[in-house]
Amino acid sequence: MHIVSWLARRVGAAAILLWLVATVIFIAIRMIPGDPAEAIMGGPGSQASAEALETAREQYHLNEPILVQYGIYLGQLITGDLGTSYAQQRPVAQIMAEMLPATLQLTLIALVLAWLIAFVMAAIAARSNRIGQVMGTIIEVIAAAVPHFWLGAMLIIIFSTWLGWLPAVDTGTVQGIILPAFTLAIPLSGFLAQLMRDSLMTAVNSPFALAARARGASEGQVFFRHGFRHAALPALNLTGWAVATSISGAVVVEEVFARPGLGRSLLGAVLSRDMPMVTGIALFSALIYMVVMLIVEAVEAIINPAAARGDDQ
Amino acid sequence: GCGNTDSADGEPAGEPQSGGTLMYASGDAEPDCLDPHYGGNYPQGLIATQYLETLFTKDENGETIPWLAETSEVSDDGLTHTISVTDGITFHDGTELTSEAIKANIEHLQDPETASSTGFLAVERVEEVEIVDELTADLHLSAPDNAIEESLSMHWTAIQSPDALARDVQENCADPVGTGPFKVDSWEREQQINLVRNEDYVQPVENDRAEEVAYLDGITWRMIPEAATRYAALQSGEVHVIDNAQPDTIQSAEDANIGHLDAPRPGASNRVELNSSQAPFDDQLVREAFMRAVDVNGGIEALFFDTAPRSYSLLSSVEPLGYSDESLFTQGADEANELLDEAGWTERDDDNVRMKDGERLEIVMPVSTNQSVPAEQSLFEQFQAQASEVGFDMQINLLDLSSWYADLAEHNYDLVSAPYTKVGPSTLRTLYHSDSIEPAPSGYFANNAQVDIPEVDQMLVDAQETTDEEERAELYEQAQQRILEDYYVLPLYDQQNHFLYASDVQGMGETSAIAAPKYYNVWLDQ
Amino acid sequence: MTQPAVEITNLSVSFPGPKKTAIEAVKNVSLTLTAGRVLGIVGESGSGKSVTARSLLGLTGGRVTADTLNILGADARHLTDKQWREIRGSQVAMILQDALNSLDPLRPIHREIADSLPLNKNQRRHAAIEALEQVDMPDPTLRADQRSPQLSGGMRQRALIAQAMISNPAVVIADEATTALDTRLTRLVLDQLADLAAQGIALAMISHDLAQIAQVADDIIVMRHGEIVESGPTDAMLSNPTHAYTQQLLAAIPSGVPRFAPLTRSTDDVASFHNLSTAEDTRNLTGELAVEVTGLSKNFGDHAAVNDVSLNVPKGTTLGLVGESGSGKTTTARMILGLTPPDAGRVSIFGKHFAPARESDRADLREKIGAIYQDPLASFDPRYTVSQVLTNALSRGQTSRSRQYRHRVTELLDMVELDSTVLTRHPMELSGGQRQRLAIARALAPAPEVLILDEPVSALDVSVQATVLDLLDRLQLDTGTSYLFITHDLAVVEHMSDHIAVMHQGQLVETGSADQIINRPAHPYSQELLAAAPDWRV
Amino acid sequence: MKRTVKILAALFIGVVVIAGLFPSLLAPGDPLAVNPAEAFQSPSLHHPFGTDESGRDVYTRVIHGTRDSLTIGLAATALGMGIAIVLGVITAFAPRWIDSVVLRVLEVLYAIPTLLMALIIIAFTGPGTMPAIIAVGLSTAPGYSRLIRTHLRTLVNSEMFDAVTVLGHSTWHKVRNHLIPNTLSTLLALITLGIGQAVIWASALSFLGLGTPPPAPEWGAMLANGRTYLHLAWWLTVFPGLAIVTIAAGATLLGRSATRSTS
Ligand SMILES: Nc1ncnc2c1ncn2[C@@H]1O[C@H](COP(=O)(O)OP(=O)(O)OP(=O)(O)O)[C@@H](O)[C@H]1O
Ligand SMILES: Nc1ncnc2c1ncn2[C@@H]1O[C@H](COP(=O)(O)OP(=O)(O)OP(=O)(O)O)[C@@H](O)[C@H]1O
Ligand SMILES: [Mg+2]
Ligand SMILES: [Mg+2]
Repeated sequence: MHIVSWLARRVGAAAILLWLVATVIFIAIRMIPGDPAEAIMGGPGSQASAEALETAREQYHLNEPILVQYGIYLGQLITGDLGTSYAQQRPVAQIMAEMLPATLQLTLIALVLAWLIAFVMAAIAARSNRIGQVMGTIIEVIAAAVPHFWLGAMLIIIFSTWLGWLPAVDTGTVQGIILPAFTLAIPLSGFLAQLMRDSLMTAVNSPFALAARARGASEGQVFFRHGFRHAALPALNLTGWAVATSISGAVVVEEVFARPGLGRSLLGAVLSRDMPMVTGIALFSALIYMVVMLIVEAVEAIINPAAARGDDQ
Repeated sequence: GCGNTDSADGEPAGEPQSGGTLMYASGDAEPDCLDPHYGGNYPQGLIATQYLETLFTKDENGETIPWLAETSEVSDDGLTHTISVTDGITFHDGTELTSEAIKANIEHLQDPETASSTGFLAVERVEEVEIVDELTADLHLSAPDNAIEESLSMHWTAIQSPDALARDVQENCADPVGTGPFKVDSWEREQQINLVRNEDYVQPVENDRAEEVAYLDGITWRMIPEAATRYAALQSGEVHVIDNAQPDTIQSAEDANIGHLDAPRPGASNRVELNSSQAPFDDQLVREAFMRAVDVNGGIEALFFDTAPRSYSLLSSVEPLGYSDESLFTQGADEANELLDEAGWTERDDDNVRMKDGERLEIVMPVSTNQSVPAEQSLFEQFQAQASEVGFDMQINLLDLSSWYADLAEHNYDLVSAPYTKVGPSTLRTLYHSDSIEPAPSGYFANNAQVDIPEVDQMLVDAQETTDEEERAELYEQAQQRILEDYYVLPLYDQQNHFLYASDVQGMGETSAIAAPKYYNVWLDQ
Repeated sequence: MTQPAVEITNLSVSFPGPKKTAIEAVKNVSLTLTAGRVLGIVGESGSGKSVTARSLLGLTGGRVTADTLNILGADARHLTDKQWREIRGSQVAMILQDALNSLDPLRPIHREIADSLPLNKNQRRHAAIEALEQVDMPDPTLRADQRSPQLSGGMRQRALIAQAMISNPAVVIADEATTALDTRLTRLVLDQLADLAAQGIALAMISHDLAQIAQVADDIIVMRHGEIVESGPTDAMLSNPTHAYTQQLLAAIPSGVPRFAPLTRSTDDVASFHNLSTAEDTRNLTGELAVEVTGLSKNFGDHAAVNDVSLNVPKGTTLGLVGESGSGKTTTARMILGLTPPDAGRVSIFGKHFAPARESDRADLREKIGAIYQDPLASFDPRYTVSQVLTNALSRGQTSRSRQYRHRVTELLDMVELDSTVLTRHPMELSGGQRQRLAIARALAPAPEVLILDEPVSALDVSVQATVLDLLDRLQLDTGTSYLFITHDLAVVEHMSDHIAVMHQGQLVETGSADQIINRPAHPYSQELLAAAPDWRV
Repeated sequence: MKRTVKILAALFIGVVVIAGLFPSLLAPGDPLAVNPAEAFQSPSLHHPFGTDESGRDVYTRVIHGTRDSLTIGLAATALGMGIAIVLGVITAFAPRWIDSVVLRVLEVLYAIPTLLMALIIIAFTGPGTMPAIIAVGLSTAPGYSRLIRTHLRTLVNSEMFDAVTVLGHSTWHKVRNHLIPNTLSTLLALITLGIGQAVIWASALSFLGLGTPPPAPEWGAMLANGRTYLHLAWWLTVFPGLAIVTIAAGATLLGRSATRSTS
């Protein structure tokens, strides 16, 4: 099996998945009781005028038979047309293109941070005694149990209000992203560390680690040559999930730290029932998830080619 | 106009310096459109004050004075208003300000395409604008309107370049073109709006400024909805000015060497209106009972930290014609109980809620989370708890703006707090004339208390049409007195408009007619 | 002779046990390793072989005491960690017990082999490839860049030998270097180890298989419970073992032992079978076919795992099925048991059609056929105790607690010689031999007439294996059960089978009587297989 | 060590259960009673967690909030698990094509992050307690069904199952004796782990103003309320947050030890 056919198969599967997501959303919108045009315009509260509703009907081809609507909808999706946000009166795709970099920057930095924190936590816990291990578990679990919105508030109080070290909002500078990134990273790192520590422990106590010691390797070498890879693998496996969680978290973190981004746009869209925007973001996050999964699989294949070939389920 | 400022450090400001960009953090939702003609809400007015100017404005004493207008005359029958604009003013796009602009702007407001609401109502009585000469235009009215200058002092009717108005609505939204000391440079949606200094600015009225242009290089206008975050940003020096300041932070600002500008909005006071069109508040006794049951003063004291003096008036404290009567609103649970007994709500159910003819004493209050700040929501929660003690079952529905409008439109409310900002006492006609029960095409109606008293209607119309100042004041007072005494409205406090600013911001204090701070004279002490 | 490379006297190693006790894993062990000679260390599982070996590298993790611990002239009792690291790999190399897991599955082989060499990256890779060439690794350049999961067991074992050799150590310790391998590969590896000794390296070889050790070792020490019970030159030890335990070990080797002759001798620890004192075949065979398999085939994807296999098991007899790893033995067994639907072919039990069929159609035939697997633990519900496992089996799943079956449960335990104290324990808490007995007891619950045994003793020690094999023999004599006995161990299959079938790449290459296949194999593959088998008696 | 852990776990469950069922035993006051004169009192003996902006006792509210928060967490988990069990069983046992269809759909749902999905659902239903339960329940279901499916598949394909098949046990007996009991313990652990997360998600919704509305003492709603006064009254933010962390971490630790003891 070759890279090309592998890629083709995966991309194909992802496309099917996206098509399904789009279909589910299409059906869902039409299942809302009442006038779909009104739903698109923000629900009964929006006080949309008769003309506005008619425009919406035109724009979304609601006067056509349902299958024709579906066809048009899919056609637009393929060309990247996600509709127009009624609240902002701009193409959804354009809004998302503007919001994406900020969210991506935040989630990526948070992801890297989470990995680092998790690895350090796991490494310290793995090398300490029983009490240290128990403490490690408790810290990990607590980290994983902290809600973003609370953590964000606490960090603002401590580092911004009390100590005055870091800005409470994103100022476009490096300092500005520190608190949001940590807020997003810490709970995630709790999850990752739990996983990493388990595999790290298994790795440094495994026969191949003993073999390395028997070859004269020092503890440090055992740790970095063997432990790290094995700890990384399950964590990597979770990256798809982690990215998804980070996007969830970004909704809250962007709100607390007043950062622009997809999450905040979504929240605004939900509050104003801006359906085109909501569905656009839903589709988009599914796309991101699938792209991330593709990348993860590729990276996994590099770290562990055998598993990648064998595991097809 | 001018608000009350407590200067940041109390020291006299030094020599003004030019330069620097002011970072502004707003707690309002980001405007959909930077042209305040479109829709017309307060946040739009707040920012438009920086780049648009109005024909009239208010001075420190609350008197209406010309601004872009040079002169203004009313015909004897009150049906023609002649306005001439100041010569030598140019728009940001380089075009000259002429009488053509008056015509273009009023027509723009009246054009359904513009989807104007506030501005539309303000110029409702203008039937036609006739160009007299290059600088002069006649406004022909359908009925006399002594509020027209006040209406034209609001930024929702601000004057924009006719060329710019000719563009597509969305285009104008993103880049409105006015004559103000700043202009819109760029709008990074959901991030910030960048304003830069208008280097060709000429102030239309006499002034003692050495240089005509603003001191600031520009203003960066950001949206930080989280109140705590906004304050933290101010504290840490990332922003210079914040609006919608929380009462508790206003109070602690003094210790933190932070300046405070209190600029109560004109028009209506912040009040709770009781829906008199349906049970149980169709009964004046019940309305009074509710008002006596709740502890407004205690709540305001705890929640607003002395930043919001209690109001006993329908109008803002900045309105000279406001009438207030403290004696009507004393609190007392016993009186409330007596009133309810008298009104026939004598039975009680298992939850201790009063009943009458098998009906429970239920009242519903939809609260808009976009319009009621947290402290206000807490105040209503307190009302809820206090009203329950005398036997009301009060339900609070926290809603987004559109659902809130929907509930009002469907008369699905017994109490509501709806802000209304307008310059001048004619606000009263908008709010309490029975015509305002009739919904506008948009579905919104302003008379939420559903006051329907023919005498009051007459007083309000007469008051707006008379040319006699004294008669006007007299009529407005009578109308207000009647509405208050019949317990349609529970006044709370002025519409809050608090700004906090860092100690390096100098010259804060001037505001426009709608109480929006102006930054023309503001400079940064760098 | 030169001075010994390693000299140890009175070595003891202890580990901290539960409740502040110490576990004495090794007690007063003395041994010497000499250049060019091979020392074999034999003993059952847990006897302390590996710990002894690891103490030569300072890697026991326990408390080590010794009167002498001389490694290449250095007194190793007081070495620092750094000094130890200088010895490890470069002077004393070790091939660890668990070959399949001793290479990091995530790193290329060449790195695992050569990462301790003081060379640059490229040179290290070349050195690794060279070392792989020396151990006859096929296609060393390709293999060097692969990771261990892509290598077969034999390749991994060779990679480990290469790894041990790469720094030209003076001492090599090979711990169970052949456990995971089939006969042919075992032979290959043993030959390579013997080569090392010929090159002048001092070699210690550890195994639980006395037959293998006997092939290469010059001297042997026998360990039990952490102590040396007997030591001496190989020939003397084999021909004239003095200690009862050594005798027992020798007796437990099944190869060449006639059918039904007991492999266990009476000692204090091992259960005795008085009724088995004779090696007499008391069966009366009718020739009726218990299992009849015709033309079974199974493909996984485009890989033919089993291809047109036909075989018969006459009632009361044992058919041994041998073949190297991956030859399709398990797949065949699963098809016979009706667990995997065959692509083609059919299975009959006592003349009645059994597979392929719907489960409900063969429900009554189910009680005639039972099975026992290599890993009994995985086949028990982890929530059940021994008593529940058996009750559940006896009641055909109706209950797992009823007292009604108590009597039968005790009978089954007796039959497999398990003490009734295990009744309340979970399978997890049993020893390997006990687990396998429990598996047998469970399989016997419905009184089956056919047992399919898939590698039932591969995971067991020789002596434990001997008891299980004896048990199976006795059952066959007592109950006339027919066995399909799958194994890769020729000695076991020779001892247990009436007939033997040889499988190779999914096909049955040869079937015949045990005697014929062992002594006169006809098919070249069978010949190759047998030639590789170790036989210490020659 | 093990004993202390068990005692701590029992204590934790005990306090949570009492707080959830009989909050008045721990906090006799009325969580809704306002008293503007006592607003913003910092923690003291009289008000161990201080008072909020309406003079309500935060300790009383946190204790009484256990029921609201936990009920939402439990209900959401129950909903999610219910759906997940049905889907998991379908995918594990139904014919291949049904399995693959359901699996695809699950993958679709799984592809949308939890909170995002909850928000999307709320965009359809509007905010409130019930919508929050539905949103959190629905959005956690895909993850659970995958786990359940894998678990069932592993069980069905295990040697243990083969062994009882060979012994001739009927399908019903296999399901009753082995499948259900072995799945239950896994489910229990999953549910325990899930409740903690569900409480977090639900409180996140309340925090965003989309879940339980005030003045109910739901923790997320209390936090949303308290963050306004972050600079003035830290206790309004700290204590409800600690309650969430305690429940979530406690549930996780319990769930983990449950997983350990079953494997
Ligand atoms: N790190 C350790 N901690 C505690 N006990 C240990 C440790 N390593 C070994 N032991 C114990 O020491 C004893 C001897 O173990 P060892 O590995 O040397 O046995 P072995 O003879 O190699 O057995 P096998 O044939 O199974 O490999 C066993 O009882 C084992 O449980
Ligand atoms: N479920 C399966 N899916 C795909 N391939 C399989 C499956 N089961 C077995 N195989 C393949 O079929 C071939 C025969 O496997 P089988 O397990 O029968 O061999 P075996 O002779 O029992 O080997 P061993 O001695 O290692 O147990 C192997 O190549 C194996 O990889
Ligand atoms: Mg060993
Ligand atoms: Mg097999």
